Amino acid sequence: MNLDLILSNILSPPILFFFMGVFSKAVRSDLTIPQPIPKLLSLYLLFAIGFKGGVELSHSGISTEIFLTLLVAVVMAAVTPLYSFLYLRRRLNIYDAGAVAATYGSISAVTFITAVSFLETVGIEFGGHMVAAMALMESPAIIVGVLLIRMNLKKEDQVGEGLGGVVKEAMTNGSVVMILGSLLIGVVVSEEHVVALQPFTDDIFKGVLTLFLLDMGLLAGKRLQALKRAGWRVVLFGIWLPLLNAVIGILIGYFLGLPAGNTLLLTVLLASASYIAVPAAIRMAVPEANPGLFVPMALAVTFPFNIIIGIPLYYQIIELLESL
Amino acid sequence: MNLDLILSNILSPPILFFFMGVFSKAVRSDLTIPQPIPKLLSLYLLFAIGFKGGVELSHSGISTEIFLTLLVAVVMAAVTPLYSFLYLRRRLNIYDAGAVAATYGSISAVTFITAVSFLETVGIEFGGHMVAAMALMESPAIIVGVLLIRMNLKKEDQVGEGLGGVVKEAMTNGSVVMILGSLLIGVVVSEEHVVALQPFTDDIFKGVLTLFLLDMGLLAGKRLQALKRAGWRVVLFGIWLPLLNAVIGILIGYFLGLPAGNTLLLTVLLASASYIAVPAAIRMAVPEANPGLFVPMALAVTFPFNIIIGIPLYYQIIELLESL
Amino acid sequence: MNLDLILSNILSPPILFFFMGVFSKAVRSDLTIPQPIPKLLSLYLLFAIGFKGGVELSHSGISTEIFLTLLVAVVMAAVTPLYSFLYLRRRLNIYDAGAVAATYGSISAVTFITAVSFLETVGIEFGGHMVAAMALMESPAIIVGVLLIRMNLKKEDQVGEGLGGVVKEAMTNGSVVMILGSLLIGVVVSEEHVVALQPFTDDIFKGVLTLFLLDMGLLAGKRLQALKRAGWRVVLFGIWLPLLNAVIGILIGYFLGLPAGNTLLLTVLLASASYIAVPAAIRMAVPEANPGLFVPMALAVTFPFNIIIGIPLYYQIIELLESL
Amino acid sequence: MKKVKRVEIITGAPHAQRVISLLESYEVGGYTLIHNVQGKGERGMRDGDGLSDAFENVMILVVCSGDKLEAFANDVSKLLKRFGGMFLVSDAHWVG
Amino acid sequence: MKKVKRVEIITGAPHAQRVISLLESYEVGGYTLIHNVQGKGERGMRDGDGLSDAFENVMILVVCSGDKLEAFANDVSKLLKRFGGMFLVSDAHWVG
Amino acid sequence: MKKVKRVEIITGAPHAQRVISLLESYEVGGYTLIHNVQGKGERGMRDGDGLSDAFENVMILVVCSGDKLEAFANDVSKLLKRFGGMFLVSDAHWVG
Ligand SMILES: Nc1ncnc2c1ncn2[C@@H]1O[C@H](COP(=O)(O)O)[C@@H](O)[C@H]1O
Ligand SMILES: Nc1ncnc2c1ncn2[C@@H]1O[C@H](COP(=O)(O)O)[C@@H](O)[C@H]1O
Ligand SMILES: Nc1ncnc2c1ncn2[C@@H]1O[C@H](COP(=O)(O)O)[C@@H](O)[C@H]1O
Ligand code: NA
Ligand code: NA
Ligand code: NA
Repeated sequence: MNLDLILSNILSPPILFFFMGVFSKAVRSDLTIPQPIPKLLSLYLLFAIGFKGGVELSHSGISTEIFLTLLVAVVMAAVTPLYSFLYLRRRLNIYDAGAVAATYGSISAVTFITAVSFLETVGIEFGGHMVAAMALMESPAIIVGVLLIRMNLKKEDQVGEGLGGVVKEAMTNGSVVMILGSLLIGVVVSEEHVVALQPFTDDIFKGVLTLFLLDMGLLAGKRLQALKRAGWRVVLFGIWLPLLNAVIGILIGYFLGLPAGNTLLLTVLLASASYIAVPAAIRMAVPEANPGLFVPMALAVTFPFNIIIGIPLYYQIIELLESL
Repeated sequence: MNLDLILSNILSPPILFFFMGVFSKAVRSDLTIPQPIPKLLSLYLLFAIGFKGGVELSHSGISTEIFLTLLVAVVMAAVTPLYSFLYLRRRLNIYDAGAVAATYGSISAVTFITAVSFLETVGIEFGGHMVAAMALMESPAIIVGVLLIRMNLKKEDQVGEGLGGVVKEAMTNGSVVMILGSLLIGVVVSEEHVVALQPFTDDIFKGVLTLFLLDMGLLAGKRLQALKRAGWRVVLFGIWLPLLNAVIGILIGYFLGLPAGNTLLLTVLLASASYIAVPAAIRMAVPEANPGLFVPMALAVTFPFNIIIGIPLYYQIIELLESL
Repeated sequence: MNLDLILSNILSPPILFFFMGVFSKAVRSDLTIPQPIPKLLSLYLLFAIGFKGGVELSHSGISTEIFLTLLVAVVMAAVTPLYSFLYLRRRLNIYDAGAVAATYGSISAVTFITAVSFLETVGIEFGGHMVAAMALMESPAIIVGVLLIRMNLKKEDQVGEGLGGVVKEAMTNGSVVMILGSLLIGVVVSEEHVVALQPFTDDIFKGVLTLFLLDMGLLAGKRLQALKRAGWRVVLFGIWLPLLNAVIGILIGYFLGLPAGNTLLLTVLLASASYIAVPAAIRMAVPEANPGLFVPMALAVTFPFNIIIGIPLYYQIIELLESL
Repeated sequence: MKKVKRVEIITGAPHAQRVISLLESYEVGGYTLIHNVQGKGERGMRDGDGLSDAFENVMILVVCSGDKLEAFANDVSKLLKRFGGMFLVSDAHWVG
Repeated sequence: MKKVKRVEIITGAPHAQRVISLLESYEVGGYTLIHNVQGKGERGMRDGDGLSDAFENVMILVVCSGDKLEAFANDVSKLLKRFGGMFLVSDAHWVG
Repeated sequence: MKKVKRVEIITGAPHAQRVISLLESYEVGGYTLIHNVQGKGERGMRDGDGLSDAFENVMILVVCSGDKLEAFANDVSKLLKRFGGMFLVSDAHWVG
């Protein structure tokens, strides 16, 4: 395996600005990107990626392959928390185990977008339905995670809030609505409108992603400290679970005969962990869970691992398998 | 009359994202675009539309036709509140009647901008002075509305604040200054500067408008509920007054022999209602008026009506008349 | 000397929008650009200018000329506060004299960026290392200014905070990190990434600068009033010190044989005064200094003077000297 | 001038709506919200960072009579015990 | 430690400047402003939405002597009656 | 319900961290921060404008026992005398 791809990935502006953010926090610079700027950048990214995915989807149409991919994606989002919980249950309390499990079942849109940007750089195509897969994978893990916690609690510890509320919350999550909405709109609009939006949705996309990753670096740098208290076993989970899930993703792609671009994106979805939707939902549904644990794991361990090493590594394995 | 144009308008990204915003609120999604992001988007739109208008104006120069159009625009902005008030006076209290009257005399910049974007899609030109017309129409209605309220109040209910303050406020309103300032600057700068700004003022314009209409949809969706309390008569006023004013606008354009693009924009200005400048000014000058009435009417009835059905409808009538 | 260049500079959109901002405050319009929008615009500008500087630098490589220029820049940033303090010491208290001295030793990134934009308009090249010079000049003056204050205070007035803290603060300042980080990244990334970022870093650059200068105009307009209390001597200092430093910069450029573009940028750096980094640092280190003095001088006197008259004037002198 | 209770509640932003709904069910006369509030308490730092509002607090100010306070105090207290937060009461005068 | 009055005024953002001007005409020693405050009162919800600041509140905190308070209380009260808002006074100690 | 002191400190944003560090060195049980606070005092207007946070205030709310207050009052007071700011104490009840 050659390291060229990993190195060239590290030397791309988004990744370098991520490092710059981490470095800024390390030297205790006062560089910050105050709210709601990160919110604007992430709304833009969801809008652009959703819209472009929709346009692609309208070109490709819906095939059995697409349907299978979506199905597999959703199933994996629901199953990942199960085996994660089995492992974590012995090391953490029920609340934290459920929260971390949900975190890893769900996905990270920015990791996905970084992978898309990687594919564009290496010139590999991908299907617009992968954006739909991403959107569909955000919520199931939250529901499964909360269910796991409830089932494992003693009767007398059961509290508040019906499960219906949690499900509703998870499904109408802002980022889910933003991606699916933009996707649907991308499907229905005519080519001339797509072209008119291109300078906004395509041309400045990489620049916005770069600025956003600077903010992610600042956040990750800040969260790194919280990790020291979590213990190395938990930190390691943030590496090996993504690797395990990546292997599963790659194998699924291989046996379904998916094109390399789609396999990579599916792999990245399985391997990534949520630090936006899940924390928000879990704090609502399970306030007992310690956010000082599941957020830093997703943000300061798994996210950097995936965007720096994971994406090019997964891609090389996929290519290797394809060339067999 | 064919429905094609209306349908193709509905299927444009800005309108679709408006619907998406309304829908998000309907399903109680937590999707929000927090301040000051909408403020940034609207500053950008005013800047771009003002600047482009100025550039157009510097090409066309000032003719009698332009002068007449501006005059008509201002007069209509001052007259619309008069007949609106006459009708509303019997259904609402004086404060609310005056506030709604001012709302409909003034204009909605986003409706105007959506119409410009519509014209660009169908490939019809328009004069830069229409932007000036828009800017000039923002304030007069506010002053007339406040005057109407004062004249209809009994002596002993008269309160506070000289009319001078109201006038000053209305004239130095931030959005008026932004449009007129950008227009003037667009008039004086040389072609090479115009070209240098084009990627910012032109290329990404439609994308920003699309994102902004998503926010408008979220706002409209939220305000829809407030309307239930207002009663159907008032809601209907938010449809038929724009239609009446549209007819007036179309006839004026016809008799002045204005080109189709300019007639459409004039029509849209007459038919649109303010939900930014007027609420701010009225809350200052007439705090007794109920903002739960005049804002939802403009935002959740008239605005969607105009951008979804109005614009293509008015345009078809204008074309029909022209072809006679 | 002809006035054409000054006039054409005044008629460029960024300068005109600056005037518009000042004018808005003069007529007491409520036009505002609320935080963190200005923060976003300035982050963008630092990112873009840093990145582009880095790309240029990677093309040119590091020569003796570049090294000399950086050295001269840093030395001047440290020396300017010395002679400024000598003059100001007789007119202001020690705290204020030190604060103003630091203000004028440090630099204004927006003045620099406006000069870059000016060079692009007149079609003159400049070296990427000038961006590095800018970044290196931000901090030294702060340290020298604080040192001057401490050395001139009587023992018993000495207070708090070790100098180490001040130095650390000055070096890890957010804008310094942003410029230097972006510059370094610009140096290492490959051409294909540079091209992919161009729509973001280059195409919309002038538009963002224009919007940002509107905000600067609003701020300057607001600060103008504070100046009345400061007295004309101090106001004049805000003109003649930049002129003096400009002469020094032009002569340095002449004797080092620097190309016109680089000489202009060096000159502008010497002549400009800080209103972001220095106020923040001085408020931390020397809260006794009156921010109603040093901020308005930099923002409402020196900044407008430089961008309106200074830049084209300095440029003409540089050209004159070159043609000798 | 009327004697009133000045009730200050600080809780995580995701829970604000729950507290408000509870207060409204007791028909309080009004309330005031300050968003983007940060802080530190038993449940650690809430520094406002992050891409959702999960790590932000909200301050809720309710001015009401002592009777009203007694009515809702218990329920609010229970809610905050689970979701975290601070519940402070002081005396004030309503000028009106 | 000096006994002072802690005056809290909440009113719509468009009216804040009026209240402040009034307070300044009474030469209060200082004040503090918190913007983007939301709330509900007699005049319905002010949820901060919208594209102007028309539907937002501002909180104004003035710390002053009882005498000063008595001086401006009446005028501020009148203003708030027309424009809406809350006017709350409590006792505090100024440490300085 | 426990009797507590409600301590409100308003100071310039650049100095907030210093005050907080000081408070933490006294092991206060918690604190709340409100950013982007504007105001006017002895040191003139802080209108929040500008491109750094140099002209903005921060409000720090600390709820603690009277003993704890006495412990840190002197140090905080000294800090604020140099850096500017307001230091206000009132009585309240902690419901919990
Ligand atoms: N002693 C305190 N003084 C001021 N604010 C507090 C205090 N304790 C808690 N808070 C606020 O209440 C929030 C939630 O507290 P907790 O649930 O104890 O973590 C904290 O983030 C603080 O903003
Ligand atoms: N009882 C209350 N408790 C707390 N805040 C209140 C109360 N009543 C009114 N307010 C605040 O004052 C604002 C204006 O009140 P009003 O004029 O009564 O609508 C409201 O939007 C709230 O922010
Ligand atoms: N009398 C007062 N009432 C309310 N806030 C005050 C008062 N005095 C000072 N402040 C606040 O404390 C900050 C710093 O005060 P100073 O150091 O006196 O300028 C001001 O900007 C205000 O926000
Ligand atoms: Na996953
Ligand atoms: Na109208
Ligand atoms: Na300088």
